[in-house]
Amino acid sequence: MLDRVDVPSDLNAALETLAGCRAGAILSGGTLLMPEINTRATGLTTLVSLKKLDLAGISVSGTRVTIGATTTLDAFGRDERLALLKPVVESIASPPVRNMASVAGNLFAAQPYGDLAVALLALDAEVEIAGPKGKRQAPVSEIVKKGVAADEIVTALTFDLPDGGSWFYAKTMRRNTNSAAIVCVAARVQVEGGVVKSASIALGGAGPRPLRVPSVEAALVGKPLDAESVTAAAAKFEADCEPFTDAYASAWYRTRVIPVHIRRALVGA
Amino acid sequence: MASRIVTLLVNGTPQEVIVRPGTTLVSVLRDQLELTGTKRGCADGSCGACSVVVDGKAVRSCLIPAETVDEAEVTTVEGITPVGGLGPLQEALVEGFATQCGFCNSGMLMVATALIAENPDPSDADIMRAISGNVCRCTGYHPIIRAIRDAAAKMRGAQQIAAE
Amino acid sequence: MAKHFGRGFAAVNYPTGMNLGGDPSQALVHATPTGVFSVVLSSVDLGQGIKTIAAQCAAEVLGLPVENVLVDTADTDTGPHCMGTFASRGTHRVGNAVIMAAREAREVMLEVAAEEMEVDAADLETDGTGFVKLKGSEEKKISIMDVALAAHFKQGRTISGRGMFMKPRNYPDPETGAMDPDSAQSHACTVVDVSVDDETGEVEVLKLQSVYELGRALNPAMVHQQITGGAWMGISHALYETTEPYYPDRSHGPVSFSDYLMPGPSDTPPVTSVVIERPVANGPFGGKGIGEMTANSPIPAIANAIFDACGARVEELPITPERVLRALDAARETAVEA
Amino acid sequence: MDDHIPSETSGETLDRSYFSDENQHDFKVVGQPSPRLDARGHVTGTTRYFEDNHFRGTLHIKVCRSKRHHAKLTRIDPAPAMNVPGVVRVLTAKDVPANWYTVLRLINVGPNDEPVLAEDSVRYLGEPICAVVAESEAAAIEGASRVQVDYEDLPVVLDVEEALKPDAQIVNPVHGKNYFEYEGHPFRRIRFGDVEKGFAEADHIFEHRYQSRPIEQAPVETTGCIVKPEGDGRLTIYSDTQACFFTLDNTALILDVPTAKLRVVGGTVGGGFGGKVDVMVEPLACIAAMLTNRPVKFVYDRAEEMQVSSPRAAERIYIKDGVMKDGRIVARKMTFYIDSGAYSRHTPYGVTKASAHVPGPYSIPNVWADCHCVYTNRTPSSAMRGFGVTIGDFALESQMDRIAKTLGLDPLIFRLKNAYRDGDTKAHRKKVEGAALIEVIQRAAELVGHDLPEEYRKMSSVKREAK
Repeated sequence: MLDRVDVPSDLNAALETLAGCRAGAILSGGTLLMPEINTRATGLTTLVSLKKLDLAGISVSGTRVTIGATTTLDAFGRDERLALLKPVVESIASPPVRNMASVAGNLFAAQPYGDLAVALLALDAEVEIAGPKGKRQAPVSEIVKKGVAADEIVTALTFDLPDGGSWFYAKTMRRNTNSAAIVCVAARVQVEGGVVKSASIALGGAGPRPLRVPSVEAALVGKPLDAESVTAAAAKFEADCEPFTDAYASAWYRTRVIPVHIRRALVGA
Repeated sequence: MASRIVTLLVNGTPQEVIVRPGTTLVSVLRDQLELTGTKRGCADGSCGACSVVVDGKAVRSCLIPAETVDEAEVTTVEGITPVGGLGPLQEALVEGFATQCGFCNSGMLMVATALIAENPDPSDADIMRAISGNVCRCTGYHPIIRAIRDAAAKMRGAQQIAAE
Repeated sequence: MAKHFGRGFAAVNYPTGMNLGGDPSQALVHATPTGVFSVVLSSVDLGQGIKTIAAQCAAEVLGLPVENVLVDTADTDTGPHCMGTFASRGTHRVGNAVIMAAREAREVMLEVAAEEMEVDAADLETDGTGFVKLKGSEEKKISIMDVALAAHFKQGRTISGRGMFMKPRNYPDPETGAMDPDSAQSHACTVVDVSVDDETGEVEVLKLQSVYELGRALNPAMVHQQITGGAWMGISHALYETTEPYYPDRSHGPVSFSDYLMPGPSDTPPVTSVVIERPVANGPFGGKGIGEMTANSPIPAIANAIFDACGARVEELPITPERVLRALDAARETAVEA
Repeated sequence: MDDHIPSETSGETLDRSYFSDENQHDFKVVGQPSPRLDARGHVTGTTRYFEDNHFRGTLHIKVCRSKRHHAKLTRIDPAPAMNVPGVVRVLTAKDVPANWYTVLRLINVGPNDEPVLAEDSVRYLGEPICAVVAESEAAAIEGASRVQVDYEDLPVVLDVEEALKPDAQIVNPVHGKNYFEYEGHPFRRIRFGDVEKGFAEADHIFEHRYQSRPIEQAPVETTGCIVKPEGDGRLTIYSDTQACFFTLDNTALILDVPTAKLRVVGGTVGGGFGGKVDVMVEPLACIAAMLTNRPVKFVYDRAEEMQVSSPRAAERIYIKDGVMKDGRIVARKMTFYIDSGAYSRHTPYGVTKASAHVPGPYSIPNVWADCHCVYTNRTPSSAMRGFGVTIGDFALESQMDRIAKTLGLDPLIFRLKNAYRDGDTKAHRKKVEGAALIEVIQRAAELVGHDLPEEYRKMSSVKREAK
């Protein structure tokens, strides 16, 4: 049971509270943690809200984007400079939840949720983390795999904004809106001289965490970005994926449609 | 266990409440302020019945520890009901036979209020997106969508008249 | 990839009430001193609208505008017994009980009015706007408020009535199943158009059109509420819902509206409905039940439309994309073998 | 998504041209779209649902539930829960005056086959074992998680046909077999005509299997109640039950108190769909209120509503039809396996309702149905909208479509050929009155522009054409 909810206005104070408490957790948007607290015995006694830490905000310098950890998905989706990524945000949950949920929180959503994390993985985003020993940076691939230490706080995310022609995103859902993913595909694919020069493809719904599909990426490089070569490359997804069963779909079904959705995401029908 | 005083501006009225750690906003509204128009249908944010408007944004009041919204401005269904009558959204739900059991209505209304405040001329698609997280088990949604659109049109008309 | 389009049909019937355990409901009606009528019940409104139907039935019998009728439900200290809200019984059972109670109250009301007007009660009628009047005359009338005041303070009578509906319990014959379990049957035919994506198994319901026969539509707007909401639930049952996705295995059971799948506001098509009426003699003004059945015919109509679209026969609910794909695979195998 | 414009394309029509000699009227209020009496309350948030009653000092109940599908309980230790600050009391089976019950005993359907709180065994995942009563919801949740329960697993029965095999593990010892017995028969029977003779005569036989899964009623308001002890020794139960007296009477039996001690206040419910006809929360809340003399609230959380409250039963249905070349169905045999879960609740009743629906709205001279109510180690099923019929209709109308498609018959004509009409005898021997299947099909054909030959447009439910 909770015996303390702190709303510090200073990052160091937040880190201190977190380090000093027996069973503490960070509360950002609350859309992942509060359902647990409301319905289960979590063992948590302290919540440290990031709300007043001034970690929200978006800055863009050239193509380099820095987003504060507590920026809401709603604020992300409204930023005209990030319009290219608006479909990612709008594919997540519903407006009232996006008004609360934070960008950093999405990195910790269990699959098949966490579509923004999938997109950030395709963008090779970097995560800025503050801890008792100071600040560090880590690639988003590491964070979605290992998380952060209990006494650390994610403070920001940075990534390079792709150009429109090289960015692909498609989330397949059981409902048109407000649904977790069957398969979520986010990709940055650069084409030069009629062939793929580089490909960075991330999937949601394809494993226990957002993952990249290096076998597919490798098979695509040097090939034209057309239905035939994408179909051939997508067929190699199994080497990199661990499709799972949940209430939405079975592993069998996800395995069956992952290559279809990779193809549809990259070259349409 | 340290209780705290939280100050809120609820439907225009300043309120001070003493909350135990982790008390959610829905609990403050319903159990302490006895504003029971806001409903509890889950405690995980997935039903939408507890939606209220906090500082201009529709949110789930069941997912908000009261300490984190100290000094916020909160609007509930009680706050959109004019004295002695109905607001345009409420009227449209009644006239359009868009209410059955009624349990989702408050949440729907608050989400729709926030939508129209921001987008006075929402398309059906905009409305469907806005209420996509609010479960209605009775109506099949279409009468609600229609009612929100009708209300928005009426509100635009009223604004135009006011402007003229 | 191809999208396939198809149309499916289904026609169904559905019982009103279920009296295999006895199925009674009661109502009490009384006038206040100023001629407002209170209908007292212990029936439950789940959103289907029994309060409104009870008021309409009472108002019709008493000859009053519906605004002059109050419905008080449900408190077991004050409300007479009602079996409950289930089995499409509310309108039929409670409606009948309210009509019976209102008739008894009406009789007293006309007697009181007759005494006030110094005419024979048999020559009086109500005009539906709140007056008791002499048949064939426009001038000779008395307001129901004045009738109630006279009853309360002058004549010393209670304008009240008791109503009851009970279809006695029926016991099925254990050998043959011979029984009389219900009071009437409502009917429906639903036509659904779908598209099926043959690579993903995804089904979209494009159009849903239904015709219902329910005796008498006591409140047509509320009938259409049931049809629209039921169509949505039918689509939901057909394509989305279960608490045990891997039944009979119990794993992966959903625990919230995030993982318990139902269509959202943008997942179902417009619903077109036509209602026809064949009043039933034992029903309130001929009405039968419609509450439950509206979710039924959409389900097989969707299954049949999917088959029509792509040759996939799915025999299991819900018809998930996976089941469509597996049925498509099976259909292809059968075609190859043939 | 942007293509959907519901308001433009949806339409609602009342068509009095069918049965016009029966349906004319001069009602003033009936037949009018009167505004709903409850609408203004709903949209202003002033409608009072049970949970809107607020009493100072209310205690909260959370239940410690079985983590196993089927097990012996070798130890239940509530002591650790009592150590949680705010926990007032832990109720066990010993606190329930008449622990074994079944809701339909009010209409003489028995035996009592379910405990309010588990005694020596649990028979489904989520079965209630103890009820923790606490000053706050959080303390009740914490307390329920701390109750120590030791299990000794027993074999699990989850498939309805496996359950009926002779050597199957018994799910519910009260029944001593994995099915509900109907007056000496292992299933509810319908026997009409000679179905085997019909099959022998038929030109075609169609035999198929259909399967559904459990479905949650999912009202937005979950099941719950608040019980308030009154000064006169009575208890007021604010409840969202679908049946006030049914809840009152069942609760009184479980509490072993005179019915005069209880008062149920309800009548305004945030959706039911059949999910609020079992009596699941009131007895425990009453016991807690009596033992503490405090108001007590017991409301299911969404997960309980989804996984512990009774769903619509899963059904497995086999249909065998004998059909003539011209499309007349001459024999229909249906076998239902309806999954009751570990206890009866309303399912034995639903099974009989299913049997009465056989063979659908068609006149078939030879009909046979065996309708099994089967016990398995899962959440007990109970009523839900269309109870006993909804899934049967899925099977029946899928079957009708298959026959039509296979024989190359128009799907509506095939149904019209077999449609029941006034004066026909149903399989359960009831004379058909007020039939209108033909007319809804005819009107639907018109609605969607599906051409029917004149002889089918002229058909009538009221009488058969002269041959």
